[in-house]
Amino acid sequence: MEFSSPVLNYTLLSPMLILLGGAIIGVLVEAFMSKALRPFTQLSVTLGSLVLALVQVWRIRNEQSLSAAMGSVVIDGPAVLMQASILIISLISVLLIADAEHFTPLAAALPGSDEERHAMQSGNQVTEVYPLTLFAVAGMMLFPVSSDLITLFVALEVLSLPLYLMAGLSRRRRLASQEAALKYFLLGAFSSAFFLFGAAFLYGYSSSITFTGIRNAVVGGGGNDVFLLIGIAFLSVGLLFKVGAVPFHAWSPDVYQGAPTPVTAFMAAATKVAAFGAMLRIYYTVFANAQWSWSPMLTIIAIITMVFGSLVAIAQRDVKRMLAYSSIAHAGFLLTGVIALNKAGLEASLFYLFAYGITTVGAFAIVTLVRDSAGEVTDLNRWKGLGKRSPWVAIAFATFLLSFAGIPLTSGFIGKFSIFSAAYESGARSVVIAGVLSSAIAAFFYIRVIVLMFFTDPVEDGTSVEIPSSLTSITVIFSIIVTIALGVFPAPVLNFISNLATFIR
Amino acid sequence: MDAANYLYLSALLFTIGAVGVVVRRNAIVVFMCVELMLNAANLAFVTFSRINGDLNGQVVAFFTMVVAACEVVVGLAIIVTIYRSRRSASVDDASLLKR
Amino acid sequence: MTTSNSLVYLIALPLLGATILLLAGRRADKWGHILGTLMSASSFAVGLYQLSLMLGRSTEERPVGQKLFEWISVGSFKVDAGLLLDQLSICFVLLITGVGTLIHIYSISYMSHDKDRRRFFAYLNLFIAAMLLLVLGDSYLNLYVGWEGVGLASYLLIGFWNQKPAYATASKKAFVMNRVGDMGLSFAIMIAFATVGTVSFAGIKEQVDQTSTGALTAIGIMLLVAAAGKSAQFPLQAWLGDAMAGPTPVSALIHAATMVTAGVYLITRSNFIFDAAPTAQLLVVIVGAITLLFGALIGTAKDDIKKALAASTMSQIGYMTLAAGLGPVGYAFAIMHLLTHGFFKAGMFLGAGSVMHGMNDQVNMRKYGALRKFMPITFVTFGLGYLAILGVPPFAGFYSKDMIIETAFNAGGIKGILLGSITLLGAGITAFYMTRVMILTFTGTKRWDEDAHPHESPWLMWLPMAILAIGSVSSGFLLSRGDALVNWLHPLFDHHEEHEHHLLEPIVVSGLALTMVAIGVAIAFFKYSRQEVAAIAPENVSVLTKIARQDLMQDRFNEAVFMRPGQQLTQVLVKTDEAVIDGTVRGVGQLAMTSSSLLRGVQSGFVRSYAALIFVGAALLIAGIWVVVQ
Amino acid sequence: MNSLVLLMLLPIIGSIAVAATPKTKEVLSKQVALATSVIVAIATIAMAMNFQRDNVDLQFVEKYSWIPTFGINFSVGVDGLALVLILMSTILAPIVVLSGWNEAHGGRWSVKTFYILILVLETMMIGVFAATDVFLFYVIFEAMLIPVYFLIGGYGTGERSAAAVKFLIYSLFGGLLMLASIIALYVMSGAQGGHTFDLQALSQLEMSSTTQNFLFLGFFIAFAIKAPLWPLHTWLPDAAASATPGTSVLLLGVLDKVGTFGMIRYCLTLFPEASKTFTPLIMVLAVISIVYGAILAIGQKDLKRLIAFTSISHFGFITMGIFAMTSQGHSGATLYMFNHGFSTAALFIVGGWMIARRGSSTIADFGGLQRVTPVMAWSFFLAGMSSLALPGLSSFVSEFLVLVGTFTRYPVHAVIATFGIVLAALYILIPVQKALHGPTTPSNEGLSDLNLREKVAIAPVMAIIIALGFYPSPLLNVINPASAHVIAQMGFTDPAPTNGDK
Amino acid sequence: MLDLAISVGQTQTPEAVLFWVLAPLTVAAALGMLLVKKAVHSAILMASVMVNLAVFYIAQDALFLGIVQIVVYTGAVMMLFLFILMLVGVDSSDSLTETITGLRPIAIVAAVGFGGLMVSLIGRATLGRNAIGLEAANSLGNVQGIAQLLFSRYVWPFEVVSALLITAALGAMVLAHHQSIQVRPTQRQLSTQRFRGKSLANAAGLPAPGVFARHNAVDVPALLPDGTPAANSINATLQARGDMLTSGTFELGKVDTSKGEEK
Repeated sequence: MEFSSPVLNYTLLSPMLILLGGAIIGVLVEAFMSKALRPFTQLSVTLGSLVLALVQVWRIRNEQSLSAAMGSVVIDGPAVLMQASILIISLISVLLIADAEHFTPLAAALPGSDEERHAMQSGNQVTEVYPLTLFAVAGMMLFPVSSDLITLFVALEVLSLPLYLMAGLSRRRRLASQEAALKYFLLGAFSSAFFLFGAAFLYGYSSSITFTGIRNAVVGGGGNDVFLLIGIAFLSVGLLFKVGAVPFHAWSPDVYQGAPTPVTAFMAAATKVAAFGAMLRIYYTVFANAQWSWSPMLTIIAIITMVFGSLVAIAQRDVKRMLAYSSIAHAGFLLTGVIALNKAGLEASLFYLFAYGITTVGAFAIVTLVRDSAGEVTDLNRWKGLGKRSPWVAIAFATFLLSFAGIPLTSGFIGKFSIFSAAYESGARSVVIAGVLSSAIAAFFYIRVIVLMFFTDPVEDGTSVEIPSSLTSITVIFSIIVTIALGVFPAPVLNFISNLATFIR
Repeated sequence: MDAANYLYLSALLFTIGAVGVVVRRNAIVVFMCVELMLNAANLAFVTFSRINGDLNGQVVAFFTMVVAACEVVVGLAIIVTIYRSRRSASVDDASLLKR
Repeated sequence: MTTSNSLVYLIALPLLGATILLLAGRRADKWGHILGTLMSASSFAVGLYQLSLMLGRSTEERPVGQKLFEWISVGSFKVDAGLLLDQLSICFVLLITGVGTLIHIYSISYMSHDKDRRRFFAYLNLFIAAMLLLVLGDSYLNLYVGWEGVGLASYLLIGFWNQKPAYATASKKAFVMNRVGDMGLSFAIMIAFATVGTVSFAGIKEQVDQTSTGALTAIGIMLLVAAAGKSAQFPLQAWLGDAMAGPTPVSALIHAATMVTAGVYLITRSNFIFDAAPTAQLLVVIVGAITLLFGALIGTAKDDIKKALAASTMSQIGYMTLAAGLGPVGYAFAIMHLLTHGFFKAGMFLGAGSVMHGMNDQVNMRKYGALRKFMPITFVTFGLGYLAILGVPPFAGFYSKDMIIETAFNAGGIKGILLGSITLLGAGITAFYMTRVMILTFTGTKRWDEDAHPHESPWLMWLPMAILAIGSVSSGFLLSRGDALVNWLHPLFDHHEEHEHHLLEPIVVSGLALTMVAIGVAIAFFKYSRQEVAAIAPENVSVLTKIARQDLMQDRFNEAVFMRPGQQLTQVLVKTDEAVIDGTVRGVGQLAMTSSSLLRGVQSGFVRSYAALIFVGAALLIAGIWVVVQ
Repeated sequence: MNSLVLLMLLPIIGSIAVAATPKTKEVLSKQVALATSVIVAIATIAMAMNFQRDNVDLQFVEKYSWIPTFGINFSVGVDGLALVLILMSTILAPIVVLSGWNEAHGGRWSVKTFYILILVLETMMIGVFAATDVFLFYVIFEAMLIPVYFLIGGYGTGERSAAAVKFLIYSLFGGLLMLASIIALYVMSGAQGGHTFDLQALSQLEMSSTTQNFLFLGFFIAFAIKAPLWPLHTWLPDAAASATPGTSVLLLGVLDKVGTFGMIRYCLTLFPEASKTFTPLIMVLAVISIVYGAILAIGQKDLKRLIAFTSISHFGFITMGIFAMTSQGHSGATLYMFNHGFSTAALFIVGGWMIARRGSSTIADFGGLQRVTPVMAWSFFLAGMSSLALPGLSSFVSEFLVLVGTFTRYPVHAVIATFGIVLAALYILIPVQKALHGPTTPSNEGLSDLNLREKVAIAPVMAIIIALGFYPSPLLNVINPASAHVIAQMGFTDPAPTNGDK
Repeated sequence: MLDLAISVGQTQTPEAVLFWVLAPLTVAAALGMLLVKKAVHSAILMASVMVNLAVFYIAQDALFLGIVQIVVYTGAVMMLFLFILMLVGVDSSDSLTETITGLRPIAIVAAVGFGGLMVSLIGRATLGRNAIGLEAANSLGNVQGIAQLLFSRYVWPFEVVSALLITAALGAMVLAHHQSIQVRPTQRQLSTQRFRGKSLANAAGLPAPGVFARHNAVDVPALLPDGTPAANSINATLQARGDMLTSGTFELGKVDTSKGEEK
């Protein structure tokens, strides 16, 4: 057997390569640069890589290739859209991460120890988050464009491992943060075991680990489908875990709450895009012909997820937890896009993911602003009267909440509308009805927060709103603009998506 | 010898691993059980590789081992950190975040 | 039909007066009463002018109409704001504006101490306008506007002194009970439109022949309900007694002479319907008969002079209704009695007002006595009215009431005898209670309160009384001379069944009636003139008297049957709305909250239970597959 | 200027101008807001003059592509029905601004914000009636909730935030059901010749009767919540009791009309068959609303709640008129919408002044106002008379048309509904007696009568109430063709006179 | 039943023997992991499972994986586990009683259901093709075959895995590396500091906890000669945590015997 040297299409892979390269530069910076220079350098490197990658994604927007990396990566319209979404979301998330206030100066120090106190006083920063972020982004970029099970699995881990770590780096409430990391890690590993087991059965079923091979096996039939079904089920467990669908959601409230808020923002928004991106690709291309087998499963899960997320969010007393449950509910809504299994569904999902991601980052950006002397204040009771104290921040947060609730003239509405209509078009009426009803439930708690902010008198307890740093302001303002613009004039974005949203197989 | 027997074994090991994650309290043991599940998956891959007559399955298993190794590093680092803060490796003690 | 452009002024003038007086506010306090009176008088003048024009035309051309503008036009429902002045309406126009003007004049003096006199005149003008619209409207819907308009004016005037809660309540009661009647009118209009397709008098009249008796009966009954409400006929009579809360001129104008007779106008106006709907007509008669006695009986027990007169009004309108229910033969007599009654009852009310004026607004007749000497003019004018209502020849009532009694007897058969007897009996009772009023008020001993200084009223007050007294004396004769009114109205009514068979000769009837009157007077005389009258109403009286004093339990009945259950229903519904309907809504919210709290428990904080959740989820998926594969 | 879009832009421009005024100069903000709303009102009237009355087609049509991907257009246009309602909205707006000159002062936020919200709401009010694209309608329908929500919650009294939330949740729930129906329509349109939201095109869709029934319900429930129809009414009393009078006027006068407007424009047009199927049920609900609302109004102790319940009764009449499917009922219902706007406005505005002066909205706290504040008392009385549909005032014409129109097809319903007019007398006269009549209690002794501004504000309302009572033709002439068109499209003709089947 | 018997001759019977001997052992070891109290025992059992699996790999013509499994997985990864176990405390043992209500029954039901159903499903599976065996694929040698795939077809994931490795290293550094933020004083400096201080009271060292007190636990302060407690005899951390007892109860002659050992 002759060894044929591999051919990689570096142009198409360049966005990911840029990120990985940036990450490695970051690691080197960590190793060799003086502490004082690191924060700025790291930020520049990170932003630079992200922007460069984005430019690169833009340049390859019309490319289509199944063999970008020997068949491991597929680049097509949806891939470009997902990668672009991830990059944009990451960019504005990184602006939040740049605020040193959120991260422990020294992760190795015992919480409450002298060492930690000294580290804080010394103005130390864990600048390692930047390369970690870049690694995660690279993983997320790869996840939805993978076209074989190995790459998919590796990408899953590349995006997960940095997140596990980053979840544990919170400056305040260290114990909770470490706990979040532990939970995220253990459950993540647990679910990836399921994922892998499922992959094994798919391999057994199709005798191939490439998507094309599996798809051909699904189309071609032969034998019975037991292995296929097991494979789909377990692979789905892994994917559904990442998107936070019930009953695989349990990690998300705890992790969202415990992790540093910028990390929460990043993972809530970007991970969702990546995971749903991969799901869309897999279900739309690989399993499309086995729709009969997974559609009922996903339907039930989607319904449970929306209802559960919306319902439980009502009783939450912590902003971040509430947003976590809201994100669970949104995972349910997004699943309807997967169930739809038509072009409209794909377009709608892509739009929804982007819009939701931006809004989510914006919402968490606001959370980072509300603080007292001991750091962020996430107890909703202490958000009372925020509208009085700092109306603009409250208005911004209210806008994000209204978008989550799907009120017209916000991006959330267009997203919801398009995704539900796509699902309806495919005949999945039960999901649409459940979606509509749980939207009503969901509206309840979004409105409750608005009431809290605007219609309740402030309590004087030292809660104050930080004047946002210029970076955070950029994030918030950008998110607001996108949220409103996509609600009022979504046509250009929709058109753009519509032109690109076709999977190649 | 029926190759399916390996699959049965794999399924059993996977199940045992999953149960271990649920019932054991020591974080390290829990994590070991996850490793057991990964191993079970690997066994399935190897078995299917043999059934299918191609080596891709073995390559996956190989990747799994690498990935698992990385996971172990990160995981154990996290566990140690927690242990240092709490002087306890029990996952039940880490339950600040709830409801 | 002849058209005229000036009909609208009849209404517009008083309406203008009302508007000016209301909008001008206190600025108009000085001249408001004069303006009001002038407006009413000029309307009267226009009425007279119209009468002269009408007299100058041939019988067929006498009715004149005026279309003001298209009011409502939707699909086939077309109603113009149109006026119609015919032989019937002109009677009313003159009565309303004439008596109205007199009462305006009277009120200038009567209300001179009231700082809200201007407002009073505004209301009076408003009433005149509305009442004129009522009688001039050329369709039921136009009539309806006037109908409710007079209700509003009545409400405002009854409650003129609404700072007294009782008065305010009385006005509200009047309005609500009137609304019950109005509802009847609404029904009538709706049925008319649904069956006939039009709501104008002329339009319906044209199509009566093509319309089923059932429909006409329904319309007729509903019109009767309306009439009962407005004219205080059984069973909607209860408001009239309380309506005496208003200033006395109001009682004279609205609750004696004009508005309360609107029901009779309505029935007469709708003659073409009732003639074609015998059942409805019979009901009219029955209602009239019952009310006639009902009012009379109440009148015997009342010590409040105005309430006694009000009861009498009710009873007299009962006569009119009864007459109107007798069909073509009775309409004219109903109208005649209406006109004569307008004079004498208005006169008597004004007299009562004059008495009250002199007695510090005391209304209890038991506190009067021997006022003859102190108020001679009042005594005379009141006395003339008294004689008129008794039906003593040749006073007005003799002509009108006897005709009704006669016609009642002529209704034929048992019905005739029954009705005749009732009317006769009514005449007797009327004589009794009116005599009682006379005796208690003007003769006997002084039973005054200590601070009472009775005196004759100023000329502005007695002049109208005098004029009305002249009417009480002469109107009957004038109207019946040569069957003037009957002939005047004749073209309006359908006379296809003119087979008069006299059960009793007219002279016999008159004799009987006078006998009954004499008996009534005698009883009253013996009871009140020969014995000392207690200044405080005795308590040890017969059950009947007690019942009569309480208006024959009418309020008790309404209270027990409508008010109490209504209030309870309201309370229950308010609570139900709160507890059940809103409760359900809140319950749903609560359910969401509760289930939310429960489901939160899933998030126990233990990573192992989260893993268990995932594991169970995966197991369920496998179970699902297993089921599928089976 | 015959552009609806420009008309919609005007208030927005005004709101920007208000936003530009300095926070300290509250009066300036008010003046700008007032000027804007007056200009809008005048512009609307001018437009109405150019409306071709006998043309049943949509007029002043404008259409701009909005979201072509979904076939969504920003398309507006009016028929008689919409024109009348827009007219009502824009006339009410300056009145609300003027009458509520000081009502923003008790609010959570600045006076400026209040007027910005009002003006933004005005744009949406015009838009919601003018929209001819279902999606556009829905967007505005939902978006309107937000300013109202803040108006109630931010400037109201009492349990204002709870009431605002209740209002919002109720409305959102209904709106979401409608959204489901809209999605279904959209999908069906895609299957039958291209995605569109054009009302005209959607009304041509073919669908099974089951589908039609479900979709109808989606729309209808949303509208029934909005135009509170029993038993979906419980948000209204709370909202009205908590909102400022001005807000209540816009809420009950305009926003709730969107419900009844929607029934005609969307339920009947899009789902004629389903409308027929559900008519019996809806008629019963309407009758219940009439009687129930009236009885509950009688039982209320709070003035604002009372007015709210009277409105529930009135909305029952409107709904009944719509579904009676006769030209009288339909025109009457439309006219009723207009008239109710003004009579309720009068009640709320004057009631609001009374409450503001007395510092209490409990009816029993008033008494003898007629003596102390005659002009205010008279205004309230007249408003009350309008509410009980006294002939000669505008509501009478509409109420009677509804009753007559209903009677020809549904005599029993009409008869029961007519009992409402007796109840109406009670629910108006009881507060009139308690508040205006009777002895003046010491605490009411010092109340001041209406000032010039207030007189100027209420005068046009009263003028409209009286003028339209006697001369409704200008409006009816505009309404009739539109109503007749709808009735004809539904395949109904007015029942001919039966002559009692002789 | 899955018909996957590999009909490639000789290895068949020996493989079956091997399987039926080792498989029960493997399952037993795996079950043992769940049942033993001490974490370190679990680790040993885990290692044995891994070794058994390596044998199975080799038996299934996956020679390379078998070796890697032993060398890398068992040899390195498991050692890492053990290493950490030592760090955390080799004696640490779990109580096996379940503290979370209802979890155990759920776990058992789920496990039985999951396992049972899986076995049942695998039993039902058919592939519709024959098992092939790896003779052909391994014809150039197992390692060569894998290398071929790894370095051509799967070069991209192979490269990406490096990112994973860097991440792992970086992560471990972040969580474990103590940067020296302040210079620790040397013994000499400390000593000098003691004698140059304001007082020489502590020059000879601090009293140990419990000295002169009736109790010598670490949280009981020593008593000074005058009977007052010496706060500086207690570890600062304990003080900070508020775990220091008031020594009053343990002063000489003042022992409250009724309280006994209670803290």
